[in-house]
Amino acid sequence: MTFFSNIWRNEKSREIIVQIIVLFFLGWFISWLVMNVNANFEALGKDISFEFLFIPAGYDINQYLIDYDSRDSHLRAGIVGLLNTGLVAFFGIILATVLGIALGIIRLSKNWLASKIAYWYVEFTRNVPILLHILLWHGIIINTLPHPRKAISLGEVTFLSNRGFYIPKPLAESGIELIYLFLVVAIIFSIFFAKYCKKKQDLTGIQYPVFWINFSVICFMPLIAFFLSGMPISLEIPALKGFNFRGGMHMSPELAALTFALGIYTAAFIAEIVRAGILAIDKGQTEAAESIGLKPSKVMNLVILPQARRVIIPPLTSQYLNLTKNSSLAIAIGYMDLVATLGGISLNQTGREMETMLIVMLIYLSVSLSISAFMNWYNSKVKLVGR
Amino acid sequence: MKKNKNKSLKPVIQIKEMHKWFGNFHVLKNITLGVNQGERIVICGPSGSGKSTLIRCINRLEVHQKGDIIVNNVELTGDLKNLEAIRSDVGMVFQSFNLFPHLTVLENCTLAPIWVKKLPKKEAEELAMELLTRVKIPEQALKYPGQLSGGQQQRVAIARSLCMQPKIMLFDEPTSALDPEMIKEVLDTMIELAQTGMTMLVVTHEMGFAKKVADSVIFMDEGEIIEQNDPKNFFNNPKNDRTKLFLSQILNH
Amino acid sequence: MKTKMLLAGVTAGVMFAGSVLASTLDDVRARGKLNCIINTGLAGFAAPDDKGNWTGFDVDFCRAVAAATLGDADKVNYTTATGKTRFTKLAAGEGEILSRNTTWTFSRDVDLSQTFIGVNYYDGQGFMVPKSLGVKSAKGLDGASVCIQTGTTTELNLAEYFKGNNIKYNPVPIETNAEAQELYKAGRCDVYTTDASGLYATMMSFDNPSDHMVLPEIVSKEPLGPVVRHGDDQWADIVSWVLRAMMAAEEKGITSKNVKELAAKDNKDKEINRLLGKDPLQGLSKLGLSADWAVNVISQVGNYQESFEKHLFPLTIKRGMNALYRDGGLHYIPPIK
Amino acid sequence: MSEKIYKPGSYPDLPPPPGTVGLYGWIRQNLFSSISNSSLTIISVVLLYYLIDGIIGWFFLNAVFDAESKIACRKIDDGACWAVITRRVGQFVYGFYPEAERWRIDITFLTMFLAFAPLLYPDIPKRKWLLYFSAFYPFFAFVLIMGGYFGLQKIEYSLFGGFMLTVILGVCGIVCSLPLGILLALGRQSNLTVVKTLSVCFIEFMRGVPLITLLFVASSMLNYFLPPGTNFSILVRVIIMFTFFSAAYIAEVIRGGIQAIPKGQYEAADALGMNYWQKTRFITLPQALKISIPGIVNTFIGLYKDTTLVVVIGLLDPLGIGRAALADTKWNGLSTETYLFVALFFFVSCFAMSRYSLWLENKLNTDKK
Repeated sequence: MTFFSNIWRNEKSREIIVQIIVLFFLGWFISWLVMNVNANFEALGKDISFEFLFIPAGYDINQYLIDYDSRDSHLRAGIVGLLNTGLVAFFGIILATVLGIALGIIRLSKNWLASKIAYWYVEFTRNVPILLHILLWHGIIINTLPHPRKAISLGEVTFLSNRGFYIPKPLAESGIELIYLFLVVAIIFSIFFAKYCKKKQDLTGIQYPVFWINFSVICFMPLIAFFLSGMPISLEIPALKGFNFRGGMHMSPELAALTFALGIYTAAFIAEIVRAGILAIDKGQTEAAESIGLKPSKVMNLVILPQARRVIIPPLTSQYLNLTKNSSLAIAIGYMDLVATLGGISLNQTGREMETMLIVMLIYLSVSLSISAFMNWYNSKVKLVGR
Repeated sequence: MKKNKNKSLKPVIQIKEMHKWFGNFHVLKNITLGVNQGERIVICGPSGSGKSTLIRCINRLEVHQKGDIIVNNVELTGDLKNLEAIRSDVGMVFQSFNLFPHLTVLENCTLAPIWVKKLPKKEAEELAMELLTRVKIPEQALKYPGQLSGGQQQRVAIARSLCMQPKIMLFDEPTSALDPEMIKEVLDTMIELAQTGMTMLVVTHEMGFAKKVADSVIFMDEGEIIEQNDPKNFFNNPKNDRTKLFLSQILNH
Repeated sequence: MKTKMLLAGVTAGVMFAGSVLASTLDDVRARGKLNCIINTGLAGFAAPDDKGNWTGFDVDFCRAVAAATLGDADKVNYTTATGKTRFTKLAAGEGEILSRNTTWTFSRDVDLSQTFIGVNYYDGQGFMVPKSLGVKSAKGLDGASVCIQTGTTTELNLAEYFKGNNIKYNPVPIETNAEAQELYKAGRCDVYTTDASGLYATMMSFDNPSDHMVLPEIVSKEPLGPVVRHGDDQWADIVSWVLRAMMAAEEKGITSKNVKELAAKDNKDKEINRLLGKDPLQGLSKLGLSADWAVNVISQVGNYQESFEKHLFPLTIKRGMNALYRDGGLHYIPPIK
Repeated sequence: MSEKIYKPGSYPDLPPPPGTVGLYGWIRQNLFSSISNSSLTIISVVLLYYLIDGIIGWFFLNAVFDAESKIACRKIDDGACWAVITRRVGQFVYGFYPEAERWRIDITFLTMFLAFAPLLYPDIPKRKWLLYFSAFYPFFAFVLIMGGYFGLQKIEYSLFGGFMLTVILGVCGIVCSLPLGILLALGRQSNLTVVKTLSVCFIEFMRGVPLITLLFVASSMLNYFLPPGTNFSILVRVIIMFTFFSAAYIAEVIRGGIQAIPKGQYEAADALGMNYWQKTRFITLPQALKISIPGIVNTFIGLYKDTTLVVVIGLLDPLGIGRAALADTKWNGLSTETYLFVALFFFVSCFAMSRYSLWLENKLNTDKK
């Protein structure tokens, strides 16, 4: 008896006992779940098997980044969906970042009117559910843009219609290698030039407009190569054939609506993050920087932004993550992302709810875990050294 | 001030060959110290010398890794019952007061007596008012800590510890966070407390206080007890060079 | 203090809806209501009117089962489901019947462990196009954008048909009929494909139905019918005989108007007597139904023809395959003996 | 130059230079302080003009507020056809809840504000009495909405819909997730490795997957994990999922609050001899929760907006009601009006809540001094 009471009274052994009890209950709970699943599956005559992944999916997908045909497997359909998720997340993140930073800066502008407009824009967008944004944008695109036969054309090469946006597609011909080569050379040159200038400045104090020089080198070198090698890029121009445009690059209305909705919705949050990040920098920092004679642009670049970045990037990353997760609402307008293919039609055709949802969840989970791992790494890297 | 000569020689704190590390850093080295009931000990030393850590080990806010600490005949180990007993016998006052900002002054004082000592609420409140009167701020009882000055807050913190009716009081630089004009009111409270015969361990740089109250002064440096002496000898003819250097630095500015 | 209140909230939040250990019929009787899973909105089959009452051909069948089991056709709770969620909702016990234009296929019957109790509507997948498109046959749809309602057999039929005819198309998958309609009308797709009944229903909802046409090709067999869970034969029998009773009533000329009168007198046709409870029907007690079950169904809901005319004629759907066998259709009712 | 002796207060107050105060000064400073600023102002004004011009016409001037059907609407004018809303406003608010019983919902929601007031406004008079009411409110609301007791007609879950469903899902979700979130936050801060790992796994899982997949699980798979024969209504299953989902987010918010508490607070409590649960109850939670309230409100706003996702699994929230209305032959094709109306509803309620959260944040900031 005293032995047990001694164990219980000791700090360390009490911790261990509590943990063992927790583990025991956890094990019991999990086995209870497994037993239930077994019993239910037996009653329904179901089993758990991933073989369905390798049988033909049987359905078509309207947008695929890798070759896909209705005779390909469910697995491949899932991969097509995953790539589509990645695509819309990529576009959405670019749009959200650009728009969000612009809005955040306008919110801080000294111009009362512009700042108010940005304020109301942010409030309107972020207080309306993302699903409604998606549906509204989809509705606007398909209801206001014309039928392909009456498509709005920009210079007869780019077309807007309710079937989406068509732009010319660059096609590589022989001789394209020279352009790649020049591009690589330009990039290598820029890196060395930047290093050289940094060294030069450290030694002599002379400053060069490094950014502009490198920018023009990277832009013009491939352009020169393009003409030197006899213009080896041709454009495939979309043309109306039968019911739709064919050829060129195509952005479907669903992809466009999803990109706009996700981008615009997330931009509202990013704007707030950017604003808060800049405001979080103590006013004394600006005053101190100005008092040692730095120009306003240098104050921003050398003092405010490096500090604001530290505040901004972690919440920004979680917004990117939210955007990616929200892209799963694609299912509402028929964009074929991961949830709509593997977790939608495949699930429905095969009746394998357990297996498909497990795969879908694990994929999202691994994406978000790797992003938070990155974020932790970044945080520890930029953490202010303090006592 | 007249020193209390008739102290019993009953030891209340015994520390034997105690060591402590923070990671690889050896903060306390071979500390041996005995404190008798009613004794007042002042601990001083340069910052980072381990003096705070030492007194925090006495109520196990820090866990020592080697050696023994015996408080009130109870050894400090992982045993939770012993720990509870020791903690309700040892009061502590912190540099940054650590009052609970969401509770009133009175609630700060009655929280632990009610929940740890299981006193009836009425009794606890009476006791608290009595002690608040003793530290001369009974009229602030219903205010929140945020509404008080630093000196007042520290006096509340002392009253809060006393409400547990401790046998030993630990003070961890109680005046370092205060504006100069408030230091006196806190020191006065502590001197009054000393007159009641409370066993006290005080980490402080207030040498005036040490001269006036202390039975013995300990000088620590780099985790070791360098010198222990009665205040007269400690200030007038310190034996160790490091003590001399330290005293010359803090007394001659 | 606060935590305590919140805990109280949790207790209130945990609400059990009873268990289904008893037989389905006992469950329904104990509850006093039938739970029926229907479409989220398909004109003619299931759609709420402005007052919030669900009406339609599929809804009528739910009402008929409620009339037979509970004696009151209004004692139905409707649960809506999309094409994707309907089977899981049925399996999860959210309804006793799935009455949502569901195609009877092998794998659904066998692999998904459900019981199809009969066919109440013979259908087939067709294509609707605007007349202005100038297409006369599904073979001329090369390169078209096709709106498909997902969660059905439709996308498989379509892929198979177009693949077989070597036609390229651009699928636009849609969750519900309402959305598909929107997209088709907005010109997002050139073609809308689903069961022909759905196409007619959709077409009739347009401002100018005559501007659109259903192409002659029917690319699949879609026998639609109510579904129940595997494992309760008594319940499956009840549901399937309610359906047959409605059709038998049409065959025998029993309508909601004359059913009371026929039930009161002794008819020459003994089958009418048995159906309406005048003469004993062997084994009826095994089903757990009262003798006047069919009277309740017919008087409160009507026979098959009445339901069809009320809900589907306005959509210009003809009886066609859905006529009784004697009228050249496919509905052939086993004898009520 | 005669020497002037300066006496404090003898110098007169002069008016400020012209053009720096008053309306004119304000306009000059805030709209036309520089060339770039002025051009920004002009661009904004032009943008606003076109926006407002187009919107007002479509929304109000050319809009039709009541008509038999969409066709009837179009015969009257070519703006928005709000008749789809006005004709079905009852459905949008109450779903299919029987018309004769709708007063029960009205009372429940009106008293809800009374129940929440003492929690949301700490300075409210008679707070203590109101708190008793808040504690009692869940039972009150449950009985009133569901019926079946005290002679109230029993109402089935499947009749719930519209904004009422949104509010029920949101409020139940947040109320149930708070205690769970608190436990998870404490678990994540715990010294016990097992407890900590479990909490972290749960939180990261819930935050890592899209809500829509959790709703699929609720609608199609939750029953597989329960003993055969257990049958929850879909509403309860969805609330369970919402609870888990927002508990993970709330746990992170509260963890932030816990981490903001200075270490000295725990040391003081330790020195007074308090044990873990006493520290948690008297020191950690009161302080952490107070700091976290704005974050919790923001989580609630997110959850509230996310309730629209239930339309994907076939529940009839306002969006679902709207889509059902669009399926009606009479109203087919009025999606913009329907969606905008629902969007407006969400905007108004979420904006109000975010203003509250902002007010609270400012109040807490001033409290801290």
